Amino acid sequence: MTVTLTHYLVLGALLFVCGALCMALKRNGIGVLMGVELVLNGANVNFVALAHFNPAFAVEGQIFALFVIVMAAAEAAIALAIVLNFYNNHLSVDVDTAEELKG
Amino acid sequence: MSTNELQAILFYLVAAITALCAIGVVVTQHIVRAATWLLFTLAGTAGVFFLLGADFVAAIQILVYVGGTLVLVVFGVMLTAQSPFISLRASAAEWAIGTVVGFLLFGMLAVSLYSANWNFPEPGQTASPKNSMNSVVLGESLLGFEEATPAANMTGFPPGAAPPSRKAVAYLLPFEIVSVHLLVVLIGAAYLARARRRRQATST
Amino acid sequence: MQYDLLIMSLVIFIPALFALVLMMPWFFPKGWEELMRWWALLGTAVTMVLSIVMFIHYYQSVYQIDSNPDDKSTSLLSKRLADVEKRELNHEAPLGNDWVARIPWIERFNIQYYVGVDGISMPLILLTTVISFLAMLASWNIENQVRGYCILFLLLETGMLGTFMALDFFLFYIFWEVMLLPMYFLIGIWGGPNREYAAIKFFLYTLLGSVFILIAILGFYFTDVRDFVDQRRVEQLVEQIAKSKHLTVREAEQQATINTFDIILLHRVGEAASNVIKNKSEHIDIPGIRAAGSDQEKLEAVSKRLTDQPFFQKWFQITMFLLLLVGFAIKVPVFPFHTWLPDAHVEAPTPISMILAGILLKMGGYGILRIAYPICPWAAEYLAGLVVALGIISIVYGAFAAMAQTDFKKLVAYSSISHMGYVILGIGVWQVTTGTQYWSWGMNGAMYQMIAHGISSAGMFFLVGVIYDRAHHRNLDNFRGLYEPMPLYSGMSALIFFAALGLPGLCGFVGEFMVVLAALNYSITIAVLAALTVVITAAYILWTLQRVYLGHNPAYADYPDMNLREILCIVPLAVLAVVFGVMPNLLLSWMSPSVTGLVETLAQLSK
Amino acid sequence: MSALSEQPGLYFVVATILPMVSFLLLILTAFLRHAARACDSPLCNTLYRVLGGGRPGRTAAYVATTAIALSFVCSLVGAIHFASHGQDHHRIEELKEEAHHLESEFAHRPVEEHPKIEKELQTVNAEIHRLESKWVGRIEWANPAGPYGTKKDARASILYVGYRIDNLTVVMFLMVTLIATLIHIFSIGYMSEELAEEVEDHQVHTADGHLKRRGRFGRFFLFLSLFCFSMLNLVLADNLFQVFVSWELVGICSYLLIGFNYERQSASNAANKAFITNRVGDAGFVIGLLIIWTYIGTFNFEEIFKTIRAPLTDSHGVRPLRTKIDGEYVPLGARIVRANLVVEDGEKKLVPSQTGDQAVLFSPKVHLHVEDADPGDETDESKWYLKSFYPDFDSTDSMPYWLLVAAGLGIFVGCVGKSAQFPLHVWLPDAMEGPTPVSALIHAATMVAAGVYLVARAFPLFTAEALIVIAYVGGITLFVAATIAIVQTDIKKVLAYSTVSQLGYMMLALGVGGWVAGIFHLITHAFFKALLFLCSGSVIFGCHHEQEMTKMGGLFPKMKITALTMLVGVLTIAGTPLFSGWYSKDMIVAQSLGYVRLHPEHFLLFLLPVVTAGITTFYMFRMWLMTFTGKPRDKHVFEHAKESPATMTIPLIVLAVFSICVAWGWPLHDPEASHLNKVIHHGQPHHVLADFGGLAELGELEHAPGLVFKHVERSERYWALKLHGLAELSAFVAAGIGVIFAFLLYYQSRQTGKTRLDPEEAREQFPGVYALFANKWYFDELYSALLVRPALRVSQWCKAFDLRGIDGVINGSGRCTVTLSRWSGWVDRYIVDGLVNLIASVSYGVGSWLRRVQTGYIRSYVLFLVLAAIGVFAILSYFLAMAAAG
Repeated sequence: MTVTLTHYLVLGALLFVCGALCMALKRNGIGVLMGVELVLNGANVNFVALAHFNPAFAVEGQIFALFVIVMAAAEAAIALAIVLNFYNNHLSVDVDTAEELKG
Repeated sequence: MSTNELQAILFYLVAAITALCAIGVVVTQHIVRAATWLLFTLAGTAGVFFLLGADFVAAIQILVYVGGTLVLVVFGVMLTAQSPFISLRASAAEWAIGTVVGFLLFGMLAVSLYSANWNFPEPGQTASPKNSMNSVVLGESLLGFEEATPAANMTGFPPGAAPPSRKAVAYLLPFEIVSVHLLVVLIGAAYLARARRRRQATST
Repeated sequence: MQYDLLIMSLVIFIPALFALVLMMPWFFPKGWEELMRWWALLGTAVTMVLSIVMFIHYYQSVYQIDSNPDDKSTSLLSKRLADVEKRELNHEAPLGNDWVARIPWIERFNIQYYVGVDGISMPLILLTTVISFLAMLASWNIENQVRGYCILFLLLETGMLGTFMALDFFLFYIFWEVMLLPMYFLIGIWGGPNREYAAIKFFLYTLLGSVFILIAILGFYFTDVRDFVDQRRVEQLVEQIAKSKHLTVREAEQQATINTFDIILLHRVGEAASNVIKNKSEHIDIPGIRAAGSDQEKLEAVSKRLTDQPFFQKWFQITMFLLLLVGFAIKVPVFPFHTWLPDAHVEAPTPISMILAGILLKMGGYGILRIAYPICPWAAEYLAGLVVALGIISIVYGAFAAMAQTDFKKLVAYSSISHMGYVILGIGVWQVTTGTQYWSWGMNGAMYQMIAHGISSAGMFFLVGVIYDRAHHRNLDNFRGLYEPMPLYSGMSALIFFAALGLPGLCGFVGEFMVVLAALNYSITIAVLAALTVVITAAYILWTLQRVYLGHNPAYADYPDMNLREILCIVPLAVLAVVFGVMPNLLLSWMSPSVTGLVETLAQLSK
Repeated sequence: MSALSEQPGLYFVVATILPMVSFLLLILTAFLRHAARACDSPLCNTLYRVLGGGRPGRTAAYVATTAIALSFVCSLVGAIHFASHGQDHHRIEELKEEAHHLESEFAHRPVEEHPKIEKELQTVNAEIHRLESKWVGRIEWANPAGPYGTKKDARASILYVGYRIDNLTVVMFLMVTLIATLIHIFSIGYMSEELAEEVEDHQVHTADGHLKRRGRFGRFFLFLSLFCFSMLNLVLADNLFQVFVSWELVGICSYLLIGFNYERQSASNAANKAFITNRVGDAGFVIGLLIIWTYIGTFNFEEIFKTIRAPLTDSHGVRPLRTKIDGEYVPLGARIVRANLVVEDGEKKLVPSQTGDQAVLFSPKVHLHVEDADPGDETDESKWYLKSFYPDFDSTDSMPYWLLVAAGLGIFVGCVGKSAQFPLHVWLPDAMEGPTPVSALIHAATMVAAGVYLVARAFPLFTAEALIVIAYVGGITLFVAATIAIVQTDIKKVLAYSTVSQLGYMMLALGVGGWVAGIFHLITHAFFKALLFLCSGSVIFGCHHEQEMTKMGGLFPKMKITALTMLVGVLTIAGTPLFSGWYSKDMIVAQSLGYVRLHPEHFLLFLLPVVTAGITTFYMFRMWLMTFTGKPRDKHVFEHAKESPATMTIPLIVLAVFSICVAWGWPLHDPEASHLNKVIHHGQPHHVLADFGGLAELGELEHAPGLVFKHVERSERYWALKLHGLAELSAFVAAGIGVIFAFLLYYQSRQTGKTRLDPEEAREQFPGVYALFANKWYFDELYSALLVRPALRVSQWCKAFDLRGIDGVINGSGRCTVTLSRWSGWVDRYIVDGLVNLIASVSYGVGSWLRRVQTGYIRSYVLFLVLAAIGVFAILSYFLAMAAAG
């Protein structure tokens, strides 16, 4: 029972789905942020798994994962700043109160 | 117990923990708990990286994500953690839709994963310290050393066409740019998130 | 730089340049209306002087017939143009004194900036510049929007001069339209109470005419004229095609077509068309056939081109001729296309009436002479009866309609229709079985009548304007007795009106008499009708004089006579009326060689 | 000066130009004066004052009178030259014969001598040209042929102006300039009222009394000068075109002078009537001109005559042509030849015939070969005649005969208009609105005579048919006008109708072949009619512009000179023996009698002039008696009447003298001996003899060499004298009856104021006839109903047609377009726009329904995103599967 690439990819997909659902179901802004982190992690799992199983991608896979991690950190910082600003403006972190874009 | 088996067991274990924790993040209603579940998910992911022989990435994952990002998230939670917002509940209908959609998406991804034909030049190898991509190799790769570059052709070319053999590429400069970018973003985030005393005064 | 090109272009564009300067507000700030008028007057004066200079040079350099009696062709545009073409092909510098000049403009469509003068256009150009100058002098009492008025006036002059000089259909059409728009605004903005109706009527009528002309122009353009140009040009073209499309010479030859807007070239084609239709191949002397020599295949190709193209068919010639005729007849105007004229005249301000009657109407006659007849000679001969009928109906109808008018300006307008009918009649009397001299009298008479009518009608409209300024009405029944308070004005009016009446010794007589002299050779009935109309003409003109000037009316007893500006305006016209009436040879001596040359060329075709 | 002695014809040209110079001078001054008056500046004011200012001066009169007097002097000098150059004709004949001789030498002499002969021939030809050009000359006026004309002398290619002096010209010049000079002098007196700064016109009434206007002394002489120029130019002309030009110019002068008092409605109406009526005549003139131009190709009189008339002599201008008719030799040349145009074997041929439909045209240079023909052999004499001098006859040119008749009639219509002949006579009596000197000069002596002059000048152009028309028109005119004159009470109108009547005499004379008689009467009439008019002017002037004879009477003691000179005029017109009118009038009557003797069916042509001679005497004496004798009818007029000043009476006396003796010769009683008659006779064209060879008096034939034969002449002379006596007698009797009736009806004894017979009674006896005469035979009413009103109605139709017909169509199509565009607007709004709006509203509905999807909740967006991804995947995979399945 070897662990094949597909296993890892399924894990990544699961994380991705969890992240997406997290974004869709959490009313708390920070929860949404967490969902984003989960999605990114799912992607990272895929990167690294592919880097492992595809020698032509060995270096790039990992490096892209690194990039994603860094970008996620940056994104988290920014998103948190936005959430804090949002909180300052609306006195709430409930994203449902931000409905100015309603058609 | 062969290396493969051990690896499989470890994989299933880590993967199960990660998946469950991720589901926990989704399911839990309390934001602080969700942060805790997330912590374990991220850590699990780092474990998966270890299993895949990507030591350096795993380390960075723990350092940056678990150590940095998550702390940041927790700070955010704490800063906004007033009682009404700790547990904002979604409606049951939302939950129902979310579950269905989640399953659909997962099903779709799963189907596509299984139906895909991963036509790699070499079959996957098991991870071993020998051929793990440790930080030294990765560092050399980043600098673009020829020797560090795996001797394999590039993938993804249409059948019949001869794939060009790959050359070493140095990723150091982008990496540096990304690092500086991170720095800038962090400073920017700090600026954005600073407290404003008089909202009215600025808005008018 | 070619001297003739320079001076001709200057004459055309100087008014436009003056208009351009006038457009710039920093040269002529608001409120400086007087200066604007002077500037516009200067523009017309400069143009007039230049046109006279042009005339003198033209006269000296081209009209050398007296010194060389055997060479009859120097006065003919087509001959001079052939020389120009030859020089172009030999890469020689163009002559500066042949009064034909062309430079390529839009080469893709073979459109050229192509101007020239001869005895037909020269008198009309002089008339244009002189009348424009006098009309500008008469514009001093235009009070509102002087800047716009002057600009449009000058643009109008450019349009008119361009029309008379252009030898390229495209250029001609552009100038034709350039002339139309300012006129529309000049009537529509500065006109009388009913000006919108008149302006739109004028515009639509003339636009309809120009649409007809445009259709004809396009019809001509799609004719392949490769057999009528110098064959070296065709060879060059064939080479080009062969090179660019990788074809053999023989294939390229089949693809080579030359389309043209060149009016004079189309004259040649028209001649050939007439001969083709009449099946007189022995008369067809065209470069294409000459170049083909005895090459049977080439000859067949040429004859195929000459017989298959619509241009060489009867129906096409007739259609095109009718299009052109109607287009130009509207401008003349000829019954039944004339009703825009009275309205336009009544509503237009005085100087614009002068221009309208003095020059614009001549475009129609000029167009028929220069374009319709030479390009469609077969149809012109075939439909000569129609042209003559239009002419005589205009003469009689215009005279009768004039008699019934009570508006002074309308009366003059209808008299214009009657007098311009003589132009059409003179052009139309194509009957050369007994020799060309009678038709030549008619054609020359038509030209002379155009000039004479330009002088007399401009004068008449000016005189009506003078009295309108004082009395503020034009109702003939309400005048009477202007002779006593305004003797100078009345004397001048009598002179100009007698000129219009065709009194010997004044310009109107010469043209009319020449035309009538030609008429009997065409048809006795027509001649008798034309002769009898002099009675009607005398009746309405004398009746008008009686109603306006004779008698006694205390209401007008303290009217001032003409002021200095008005005197300056009318005296040149009066002097011209007398001079051209007493010495017709003054004009005929350099005008008739071109006109008679045209007659001879066309007459060749009906033999 | 040397040019004048080389070409004495130029004297007449100078005489013509002098009045023009005067005209130009006067008009320039007038223009400058008015221009200076119009603009207000010190310089202009000074100029205005220098040029005469507001008050008219006499200068204009002096300038004009000097000019016309100089013209008279020039004409006189020219006439003396002309008289002394009579031998030129002989010399030319000699030279021509010499030239012919030289030409024949070429054949006989050897070739080397040819240059010498040629040189001689050139000298002879140059001499001929010099002699011929003494009295002729021309310049190009309009030449449209330019260098393209095949030949300079090709027909109908150039219009010339020129002059040609012959006897007729000279006589006319002398007459016109002399009378014009006298009338100018008379006018200085007559028009002196116009010298005032303000003139009162009694005939125009305004709100505040009579009209007051500026004096117009200068303007009168301005117009007179222009008139003199035009009239002299008319006489001078050597071609019809120039005649036509002058014709119109005299017409316009007449118009301007009739309308001199243009404030009067009657004056301006009369001016218009005169010009328009003349224009009717001119239209006919133009038609005649056109026919001549088109078929003959020249306007020159000589060339026209040479073309339409068979040559008089052979190619060398020497040998006369003749043939035998009724056993007698008569001249054959100079006749109009008729023929039929026959096509034989595709070739056109002319076959001579007395009734042919073609008139044969001869080129000016005809080669005659009389020798080839034998007069005796040919039965068809006219054919022989043609063949005799023109072997190429078959190929010669021709024109339709009826067009030749029409051309002559066209020209004659012009003359009818100008000479106020029936039916265009209506304008002349109205023209009396002009000042009396104008009536004398233009409407009696000169301009109206121009019609007669032209008929005489263009005589060879008239065919027999045209001539009979001319004769009848003259006959009708003279009778009709005389009958109207009987009942006129305006002194000038009597004279006007008398003028019309006398002009009718002249026309009649010309029509029956009395060329000499017509011109003779033209000259004498000019003098006595000018005299009569000036006398009436003197009377009118003396009576303060009273023209009604019913207010005059008994003026003899007050104005003796006027009365006596007028009596001279009356006696002259009445045909008193030894007065000039007697010679000319009797000659006309004799001429018509001669004609009637040959053509009895035209007896009216004799009857009318004889009867009218009586009527003429009657109304002339009536006029004189009513004016000068009896009791004054109007005290007011009588008291103010006075004799006119010397400037007016002197011309009267001079004219009276001329009226009596202008026709005298020696012996006095013989009209043939009259010097004037002889001079006119010299000028008679040969064609008159050719046409009326059996009638004309062939007196002075030695000046027309080789023309006619003595025995013909003798017989004619015999007949003429015999008839003359008869005619004289009948005319004398008629005149006598007229005089008796006039005295019976109008001589009032000074004491009782009663006449022997009461004119009122006579009037009541014939009411219908009186009404007819008094209403001028209803001509004005007839024309108004037949011509004027229909013309106005047609013009109204034209106007209405323009407004309703053409503009109706235009505006109607405009309205149609507007309606159409309304429809299309409706279609646009409700169908096209409706469709568009429907689509828009549907999409709006869909959108507003869909906008609910845009919840604004980030979370739902994520869900949608995911769903969309799934959907896209599903679709893609479906299609990929399809593709894979093929």
